[in-house]
Amino acid sequence: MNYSSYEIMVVSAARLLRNDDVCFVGIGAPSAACNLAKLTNAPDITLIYESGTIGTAPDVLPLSIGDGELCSTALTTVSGVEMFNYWLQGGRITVGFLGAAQLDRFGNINTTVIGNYEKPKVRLPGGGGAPEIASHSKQVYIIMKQSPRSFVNKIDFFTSYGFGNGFNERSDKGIQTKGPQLLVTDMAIWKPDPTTKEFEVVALNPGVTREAMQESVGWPIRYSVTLDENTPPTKLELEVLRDLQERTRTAHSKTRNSGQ
Amino acid sequence: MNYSSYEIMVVSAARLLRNDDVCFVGIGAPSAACNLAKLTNAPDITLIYESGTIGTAPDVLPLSIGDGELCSTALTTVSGVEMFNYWLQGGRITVGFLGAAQLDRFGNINTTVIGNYEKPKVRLPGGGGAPEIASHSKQVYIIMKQSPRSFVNKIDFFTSYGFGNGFNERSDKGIQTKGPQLLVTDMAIWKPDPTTKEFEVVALNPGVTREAMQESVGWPIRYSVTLDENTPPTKLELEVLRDLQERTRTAHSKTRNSGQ
Amino acid sequence: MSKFQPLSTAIKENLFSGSFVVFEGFTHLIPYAAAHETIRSGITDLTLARMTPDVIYDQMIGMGMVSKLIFSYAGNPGVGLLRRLRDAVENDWPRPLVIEEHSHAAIANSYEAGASNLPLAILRGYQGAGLKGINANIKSIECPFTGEILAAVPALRPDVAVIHAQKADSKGNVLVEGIIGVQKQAVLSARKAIVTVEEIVPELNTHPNACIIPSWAIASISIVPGGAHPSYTQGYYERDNSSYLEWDKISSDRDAFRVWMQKNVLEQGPEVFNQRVEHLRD
Amino acid sequence: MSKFQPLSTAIKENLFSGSFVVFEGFTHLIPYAAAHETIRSGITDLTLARMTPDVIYDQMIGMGMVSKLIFSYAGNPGVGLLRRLRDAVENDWPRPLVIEEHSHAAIANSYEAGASNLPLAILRGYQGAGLKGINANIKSIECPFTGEILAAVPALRPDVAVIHAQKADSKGNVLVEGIIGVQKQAVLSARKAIVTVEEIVPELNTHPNACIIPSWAIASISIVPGGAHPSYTQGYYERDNSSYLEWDKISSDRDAFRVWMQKNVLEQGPEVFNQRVEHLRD
Repeated sequence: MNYSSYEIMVVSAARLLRNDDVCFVGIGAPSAACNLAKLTNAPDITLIYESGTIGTAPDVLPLSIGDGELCSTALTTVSGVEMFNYWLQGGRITVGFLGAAQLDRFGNINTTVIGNYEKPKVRLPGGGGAPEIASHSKQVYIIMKQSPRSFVNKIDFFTSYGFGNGFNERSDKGIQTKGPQLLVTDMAIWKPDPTTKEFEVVALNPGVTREAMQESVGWPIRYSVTLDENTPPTKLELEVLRDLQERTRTAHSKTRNSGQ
Repeated sequence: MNYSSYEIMVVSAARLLRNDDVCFVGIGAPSAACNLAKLTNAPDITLIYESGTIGTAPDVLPLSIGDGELCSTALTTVSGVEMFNYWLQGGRITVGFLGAAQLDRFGNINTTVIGNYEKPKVRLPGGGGAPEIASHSKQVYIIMKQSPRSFVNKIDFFTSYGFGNGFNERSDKGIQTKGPQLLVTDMAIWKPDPTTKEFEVVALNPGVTREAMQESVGWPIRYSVTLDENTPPTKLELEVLRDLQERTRTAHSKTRNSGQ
Repeated sequence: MSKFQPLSTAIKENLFSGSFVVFEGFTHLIPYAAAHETIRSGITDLTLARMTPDVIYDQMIGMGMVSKLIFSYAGNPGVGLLRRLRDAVENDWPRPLVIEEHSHAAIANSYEAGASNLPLAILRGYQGAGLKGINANIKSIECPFTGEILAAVPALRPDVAVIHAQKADSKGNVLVEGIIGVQKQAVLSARKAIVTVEEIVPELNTHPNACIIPSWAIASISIVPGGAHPSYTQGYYERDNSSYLEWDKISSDRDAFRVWMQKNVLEQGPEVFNQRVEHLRD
Repeated sequence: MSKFQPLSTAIKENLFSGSFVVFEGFTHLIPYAAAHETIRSGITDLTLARMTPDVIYDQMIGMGMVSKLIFSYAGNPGVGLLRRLRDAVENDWPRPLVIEEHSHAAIANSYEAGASNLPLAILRGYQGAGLKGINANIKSIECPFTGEILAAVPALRPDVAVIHAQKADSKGNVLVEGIIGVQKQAVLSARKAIVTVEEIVPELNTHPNACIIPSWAIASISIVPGGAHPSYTQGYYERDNSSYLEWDKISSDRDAFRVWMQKNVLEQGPEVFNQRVEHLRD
């Protein structure tokens, strides 16, 4: 079956989730991956959205972090204070998902500004929950498309800390969680080198060349000595994902014709 | 109508409560006074028990601070953390009620130990919510029977702070609330002198002599220059109070014949 | 106590130029009607705070009413960036905007500290993060038991908190349910609270541990059905996603923005919200 | 995951001599059955904490199982003093008891700090109060914004938290409702949580913002109808006040205490609680 680079990205992330994971889910690809996992390989996975909804099982993908669907399918919905204190800082999250406007090779993330903080070229939304998702989740998974604008040699602002300059800098700062352990893109799967903490490619998606990879990344890419080819999405995975997306489109198109 | 010294104590306290008061209520006489007020002169008064029940209107007096009746008649019931942080420390309580094992002339309270802390003669229950009720309620009202054992010249332990050694000691400590503003006993009504902060008698209950007063109090009593006689309970006040207590007796006697 | 007031009265009597105001709501129950009434009131130089400044703050910033913004995530929820906010930060249009930026965890805790009448909140936050370096209001304390250095942020104590909720009972006690965000904390952190509700009911009749704000902690309540549109009110109407998508276009152009605000906000009143949600009711 | 276990297994697999354990509940939902099972298990040298140590802690202290108690109010609720605790503190009988004493506000915040994985809690507490002078675990911090000195207390991080709740669903998610005290905080502050419930239901079917503890935050659940007797379980049975009054007499004499414990605790099992509440059911 044919599949898009977005589909293999979502499927690859979903496969790595487990029944006993407690995921702090962001909107977009992380949400698609987590809900796909719930519908396939990890039916008992716990999904938490930072709007306070714990144990959600939305029938369609949410448009925002706080859709009503998330609350009505949740086990319980708690206040923002409780969410960040008891559940995130409390160390209950096994996997926190993050995206980025800019990402560097050590998993440091910028979603704050392009350019100078005081006089930015582009003012981005800011960190939101991310600075503490990055430090309190037991592991961080990053899902994002590769591009030279976003996979950069040096990020403009440290919104969320990954491994800093690598090696033991993270643990030396007293951060006790593992940090970014997985980077899933539209082209490859990356994991940090155990020593240097630099992301290296552990699997290339079928048909992706090293040349194409380097064109989309702003630093010299390292490849694992055990480099693999990523397994394409199965028919079942694709069907479930496409069903989910179709249901989502249908549901959300209902509210598209208002006139304010 | 005849009345007991307990009844005039409860009635006197109830009279001083107002519709816009938000009371942090303790079990026993404070609970009787607050609920009497709600049934007579202050129907819109807000009663809060430290078990987390906000806006209660129990039909019978609770046996404990956390009776089911308090919850089922409450506007809402919150966690212990929220109760102490948002509602008490948050400055939302207008009147906090306190009782004491020992009380001194400056409204300092001991409910911790009789004797030495390390090797006490009597180990009392301790402060519970009282240390912060004393400092965070806008005013503190104390209701208790006079006796030489409890109205002492020097308390054995400062469980809850009133005015310390008097004068401006309280405000000098940075405590911004008014502290003990009223002491209602089975014999008299006391208020702090505006300057020295020593409790002085502002009204004697009918029939109470200065001699009897002094026998029940361990320090030389001061009387207000405008000393009054307290107004006896009205027929209505007594009827409502006795009804409430009768309802309470009936309700609680139901659960008295269990065999564990 | 006249808790129940027309929205215009509630805003006029409580919000003033120079006020520190928070309009809270986390994607759900955004107090649009109250924000629009504030825009119509003509006040200016507001300091605003919110975890998730979204379209209403974009609108107020674009209208030049805001001098300072305290926030943690400024986005059009599910859509993208806030273009009026960008224009203010990047180009000082229509006026410069001072920003004080935090993380969600810090702002949530700042409200909690305010509600608890504490001067500060502490959290294990901002570890390795850049905000620590550029926000002077992110300081630290040392734990006297473990020696650990923790982040400290000042409590938020706004003059006024504004929220939208499902309903009030006849005495003015308010029920908020579903995604409750930091609304209770925001209300209790503020000197005064203004609440808009979908309806008044005789009794709230809900769960003993539901999120209820007692009447005596609220300054003013206004009945504004649909008052959260185009966000949603759980149990009443759905989110109007098309409006969020449209906002991305409207807000991308200064003139289009002003024309739209004139027609849809300045020349309207709170009563229009009921019509706007008609097709979105469950 | 075998969350559902007989109570004896739950206690045996999770509580050990020397453990730091909290049995929480604020007058409501006191985990009597679990405490009695703990007494039967024969473990000792426990450190216990609780806002309101009541009859169950009096019983454990009288049985000599407790080496240290952290608390804020030690009383027989609505009745008076705890006589076994008094005997331990005043006369070292049956063994000396180390006490660490706080206020309610401090203990509540200590649990919250534990649940939030912070090393300390801060509060404006103990102002002018004597506990500050005798408890080395009451320290202070200076607010870096205002200079105010605030009280600081260490987080509570027990090995095990034990609570009683109304019900669990078939997956092991637990609903606590009514007077909820600090149960959620206690559970989340602990490394492991043991819960006894009145019943298992297919679905909890409750309010979106009810106090629910997810299955994955709980180590073990046991079905013990009546397990809170003689305290009460809202919606199931009333408080058995006579038992509290009787306890005042039983506990006033060392021999009477031991005889009563032998007969009513050591020679019984969790199944006896269902009979004890029969006449108290709504």
